Amino acid sequence: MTSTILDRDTVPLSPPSGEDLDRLLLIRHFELTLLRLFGEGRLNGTTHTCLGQEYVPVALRPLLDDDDYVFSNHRGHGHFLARHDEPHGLLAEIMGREGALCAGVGGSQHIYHRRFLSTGVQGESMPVAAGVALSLKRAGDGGLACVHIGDGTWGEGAVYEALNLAALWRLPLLVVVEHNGIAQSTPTTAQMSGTIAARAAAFGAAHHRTDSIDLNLIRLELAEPVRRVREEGRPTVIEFVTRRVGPHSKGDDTRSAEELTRVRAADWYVRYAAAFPEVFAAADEAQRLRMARITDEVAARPPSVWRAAP
Amino acid sequence: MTSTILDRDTVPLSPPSGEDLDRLLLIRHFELTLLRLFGEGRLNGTTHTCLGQEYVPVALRPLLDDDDYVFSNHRGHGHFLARHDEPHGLLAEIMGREGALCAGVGGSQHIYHRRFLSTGVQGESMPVAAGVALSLKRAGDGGLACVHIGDGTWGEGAVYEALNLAALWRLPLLVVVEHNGIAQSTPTTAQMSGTIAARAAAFGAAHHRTDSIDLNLIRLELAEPVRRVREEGRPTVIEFVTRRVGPHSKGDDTRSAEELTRVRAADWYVRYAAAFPEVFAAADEAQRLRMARITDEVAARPPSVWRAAP
Amino acid sequence: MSVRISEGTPNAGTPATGAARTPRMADHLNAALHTLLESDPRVFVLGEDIRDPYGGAFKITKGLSSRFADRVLSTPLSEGTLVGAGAGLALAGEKAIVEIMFSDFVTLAFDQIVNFAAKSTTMYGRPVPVPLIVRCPTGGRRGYGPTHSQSLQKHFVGVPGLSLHELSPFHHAGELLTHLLSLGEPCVLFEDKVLYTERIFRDGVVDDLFRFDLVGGPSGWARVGVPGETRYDCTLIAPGGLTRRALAAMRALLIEDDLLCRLLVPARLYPLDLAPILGDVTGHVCVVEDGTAGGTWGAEVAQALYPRLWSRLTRPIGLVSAADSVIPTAAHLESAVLVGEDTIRLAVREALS
Amino acid sequence: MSVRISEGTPNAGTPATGAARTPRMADHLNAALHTLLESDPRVFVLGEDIRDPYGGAFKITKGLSSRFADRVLSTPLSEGTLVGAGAGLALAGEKAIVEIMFSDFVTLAFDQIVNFAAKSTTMYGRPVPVPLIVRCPTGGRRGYGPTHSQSLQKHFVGVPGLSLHELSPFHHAGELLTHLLSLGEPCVLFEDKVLYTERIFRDGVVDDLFRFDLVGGPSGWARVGVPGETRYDCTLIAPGGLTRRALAAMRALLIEDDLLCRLLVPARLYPLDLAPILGDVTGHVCVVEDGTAGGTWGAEVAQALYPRLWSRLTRPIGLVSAADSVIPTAAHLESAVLVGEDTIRLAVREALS
Ligand SMILES: Cc1ncc(C[n+]2csc(CCOP(=O)(O)OP(=O)(O)O)c2C)c(N)n1
Ligand SMILES: Cc1ncc(C[n+]2csc(CCOP(=O)(O)OP(=O)(O)O)c2C)c(N)n1
Ligand SMILES: [Mg+2]
Ligand SMILES: [Mg+2]
Repeated sequence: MTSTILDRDTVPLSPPSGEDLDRLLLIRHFELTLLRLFGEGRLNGTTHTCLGQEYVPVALRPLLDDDDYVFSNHRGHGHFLARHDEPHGLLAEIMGREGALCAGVGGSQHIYHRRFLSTGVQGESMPVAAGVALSLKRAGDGGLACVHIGDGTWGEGAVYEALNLAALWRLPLLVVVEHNGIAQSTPTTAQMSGTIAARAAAFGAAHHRTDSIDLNLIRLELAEPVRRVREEGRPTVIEFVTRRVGPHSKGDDTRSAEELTRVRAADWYVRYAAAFPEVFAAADEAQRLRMARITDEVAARPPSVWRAAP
Repeated sequence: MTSTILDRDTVPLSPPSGEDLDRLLLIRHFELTLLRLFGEGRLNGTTHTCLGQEYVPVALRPLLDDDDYVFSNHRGHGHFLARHDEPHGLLAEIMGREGALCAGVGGSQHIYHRRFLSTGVQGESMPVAAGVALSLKRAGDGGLACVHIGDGTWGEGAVYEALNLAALWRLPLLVVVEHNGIAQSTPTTAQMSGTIAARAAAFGAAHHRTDSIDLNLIRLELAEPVRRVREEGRPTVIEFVTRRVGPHSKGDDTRSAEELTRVRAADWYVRYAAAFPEVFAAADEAQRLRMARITDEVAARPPSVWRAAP
Repeated sequence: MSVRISEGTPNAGTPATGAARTPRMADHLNAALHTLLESDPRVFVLGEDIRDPYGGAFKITKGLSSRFADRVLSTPLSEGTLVGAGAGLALAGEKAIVEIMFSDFVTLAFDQIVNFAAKSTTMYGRPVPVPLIVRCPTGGRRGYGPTHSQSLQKHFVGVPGLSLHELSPFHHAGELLTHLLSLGEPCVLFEDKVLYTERIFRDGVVDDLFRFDLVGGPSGWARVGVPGETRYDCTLIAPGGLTRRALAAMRALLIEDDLLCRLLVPARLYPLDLAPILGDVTGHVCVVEDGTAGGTWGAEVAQALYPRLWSRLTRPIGLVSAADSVIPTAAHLESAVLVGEDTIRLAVREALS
Repeated sequence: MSVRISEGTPNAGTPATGAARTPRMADHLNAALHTLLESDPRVFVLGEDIRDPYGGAFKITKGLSSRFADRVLSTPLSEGTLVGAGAGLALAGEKAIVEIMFSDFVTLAFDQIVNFAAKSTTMYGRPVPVPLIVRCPTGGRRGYGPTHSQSLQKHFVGVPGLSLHELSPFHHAGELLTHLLSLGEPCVLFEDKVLYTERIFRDGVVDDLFRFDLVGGPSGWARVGVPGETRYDCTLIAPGGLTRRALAAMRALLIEDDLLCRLLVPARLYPLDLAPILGDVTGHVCVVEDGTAGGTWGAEVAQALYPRLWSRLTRPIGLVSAADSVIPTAAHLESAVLVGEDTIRLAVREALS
């Protein structure tokens, strides 16, 4: 099944729940905080923020169960925070402080917490998720394995090998593609021939494309495809047409000013703020403050201890 | 472009040229000889004969130029002999005798001779051929890189990575798929979801499918697609619906008796023999004798010497 | 398709007496897999062409899919993905054994093994169990040519979180597999293809000259020597695939050159556990392996032994490996490149002359 | 987008005088690539995000695509295929330099390198030229975490037909690249990511204490020592990425511990050519590297040195490497695992105490 929803940038947004708005804005302020901390020289290493894409995992939130596995990638803070309201643990992980999710060993890109797992090699999670999905299928409880990948990651052969396997074995694998039109610095047109829809179809996977940023609408659209993943073991690719509003990692955005203006105008943050100015402003301020408190608190902690060091 | 020709097993064959018939039968007898030599314990190692698929490279013969590169795989004797009338050199290679194409180092699966190159790791040639095609494109002489792969080899991610690259860069890459419905022991249905046509399309490659065994007809069908590979840098997948009449390597055929009967009835050898009994019988006998002479001659040679041994 | 298991019933765990004919390694390993799948419903086996009636390129998985249809799965030609899927199964609480048809193709799974399966055990700050065995039919001497004959052990030495093992005719395959799955970390298990066709040893008996015993547990060492002897002119250290060639060399060295050798065969190649055999290393030390020269497993053994044996060593540790060369197809060229019984004998004789 | 090359014009090959500020490695290497592409129309450069204005994750390819648009190509995320395509270019008569964005991902190209590019040079029975350089930005100390910080040199040691190299601040990058492309065999070139930010050395000058010279050609050895001294308490052997840490350790050892060290840095890590420096190895020998413990490059150096130095050695060769561990992200955890100047100093001091 392939369906395409036309561009909705101009369609009015439905009102988000307070919980949804909070989650969206928590992620936004989490990411902004990271960039600020880097700018101040208080973080080392690297990070990839999901600015502009926060709504993707938030939209998926109620569609996923606790027992589902979620595989995330380099741009995974939003994926994590949408699933687990543990910004302290995540920030501590990135800052290498006590209370870190993975003792500071994994850092931004390598998180394993309950059934959430991220890693930094693009495409590598797809075969792993297929294996997990095989186990879930055998358990027969309707669980699924959800993998987040970007458009650029469709360059990796592992994606196709895993899709093939999942379709052959009818595995409950949900591939969520955040198609933001760019991979690091390379536009999708320079790295992907054909379309994601056609690629899914070619491997016998269902495909659903949405360019909505409206959480409620997205959930309506996706409920049925996700149900079929669970109940029919039908591997499915969900393609979000989205935008990366920030740099790839830190300060490495080489897109033109026009391009950035275009991208920023479509930011969910701008559009929700315009559509629901009062509730938005209040929620925004609340999450900004929450994040500021979290940051102060975590920054004051001692360095993490790696108890399981080999 | 995707076009499908319906099954032609019942359509009368057009008369083959004497040269074509000789080449087909040379390959047939070459392969039969190998199986016989193995049976007699006169060959060691392994081999994969192309029994039933000989007509594929013979059909392609006039469509390829001397300056084109041909990448072959484990089942490559026919690919080689269709291009180079050097059965002595190939047999010597497989028997490890003087005059071997590659000093006996490569053996059945690893041949490099002029612009023909085979290797034994499935799918590995696809990226290499893309690189060669990039060089050919830059030279601008209309050369192409042709890669033979089997249906099973579409399990390897390298195939997709290379197709993607070739389509993006508009490389003169011709992928010839010998879809014989099986990979070693596993039927295509158990290892490929979706279709080859859809996979080609998904990567922006043209696709042409033929299930003819009629050399003249195949050439008519393929002339235009091959021209477009050269002139437009249009990566193209040509899918031959074909049949493996022999074992995967030696004596390891686990297909049912019915399946084998069906497959053998469609063998070009049987059908050409029935359609042109006299010329066929004469050519058959001639090539059988030629191959017997070659075998005696090569078998009498001393072991190969590897002058370039490291 | 009936199940053919040469060790009798799949449960047959009791070794035959020394005098009886022991099973061939292929059947022994096959029986071990039958037992494992039967006794542990969490064990999966994945690989190319492993299902019946084919039962795998080397028939090691024969009969398994007929008995355990939903846990023994033939995969497409996707080495990276079949290993990755094994790791996924392992993460999800199952235990996975995956077969790479020819170990040469494990190169296609290098990322999944090194960057995912091995790292996952520690990079999340706490121990994460990944019970996964990557089975790798290995080695030359069958004329399969450059891309189907390699011994790639050395490329996997020193990956944090990964251990390397090799089948030997001394170690019990079933105990080894069970042990590896209990480690909670991915293991690469090399299996010499020629060894498949050879009979295993039992009850401490090798032949008329040599006896063996086992120390250090299921992945420990087999110690082969002449009964009653404790001081040897030379100690050979070699993975299981070398056993027959080493034994033949030892016999010739003893009978024709009057040199007494002992052979030590670890099932676990890495990490090296030298403690159980350190006292058994006497005389000249020579590490023998099938991989090509350079960056060898033997170099790792040697660097671990030098400091420990420093005061005892009278000459440098010897390393015997295949030549620094691709492995040619033709038998006469192949044998010139690979380690044979003569290569070993010559190396020992030269060192001791 | 204007081309920024810090060595002045791309042609600037003449080294600055010792006193002048030398360029940083990133600019030096970038200039070398400019010169190479300009002087040889057969050279291609492929890699992820290497085109302008981005110019590569580490900016090493900056400006190249603006000048040589059809030979400097950004690829999709397909490490295996970009290396394979490089090998294809090389087979077809071109010369290819491919960049793996982080060397950690070279695992995805392991098959193309080991089973195709390297083997093709010999497995067809005659020498087949495959002029291909796989550039690998390598190493930790930048907080990139377990999958972006590794030093995987050891896994490529001992592949027939493959040579391994590493950038150093002593060797001229342009001469090295030209030399590697002339070998006709694939080369993996490791490039320490921190070294990119450091200045190269020229004219034999290291600092106030140390001087260097080069022996053995463009991929030979840099010999660093104190002018006038020929007998050293310790000889350190290390790849280029270790240079600064080794120098700092040597300074502290000299000034605070009164121990005189020399440093030998090969540009070619494998095959090892020890001949040019065998006479320079005095005192305790210690091999230092960034890879994790076990199966190290250092073990290979040691096994090559033991027989050659047997009569001179008074203690076992020392090996210093990172811990047997994934490389954690947090700075305080990372530095506990990696080799630092202190690790080297301590190792030398302990061996000599
Ligand atoms: C195998 C691999 N190759 C390259 C990289 C470096 N890298 C990290 S993110 C990225 C771009 C990914 O693009 P896309 O999949 O579109 O995700 P996005 O960054 O747009 O979210 C690259 C090249 C990597 N992490 N892994
Ligand atoms: C990477 C790799 N995996 C596995 C093999 C072993 N193998 C050789 S041929 C073959 C089946 C190939 O099937 P297909 O591509 O359909 O070609 P066919 O044999 O039918 O001509 C397999 C599994 C191999 N040579 N390379
Ligand atoms: Mg993207
Ligand atoms: Mg096939």
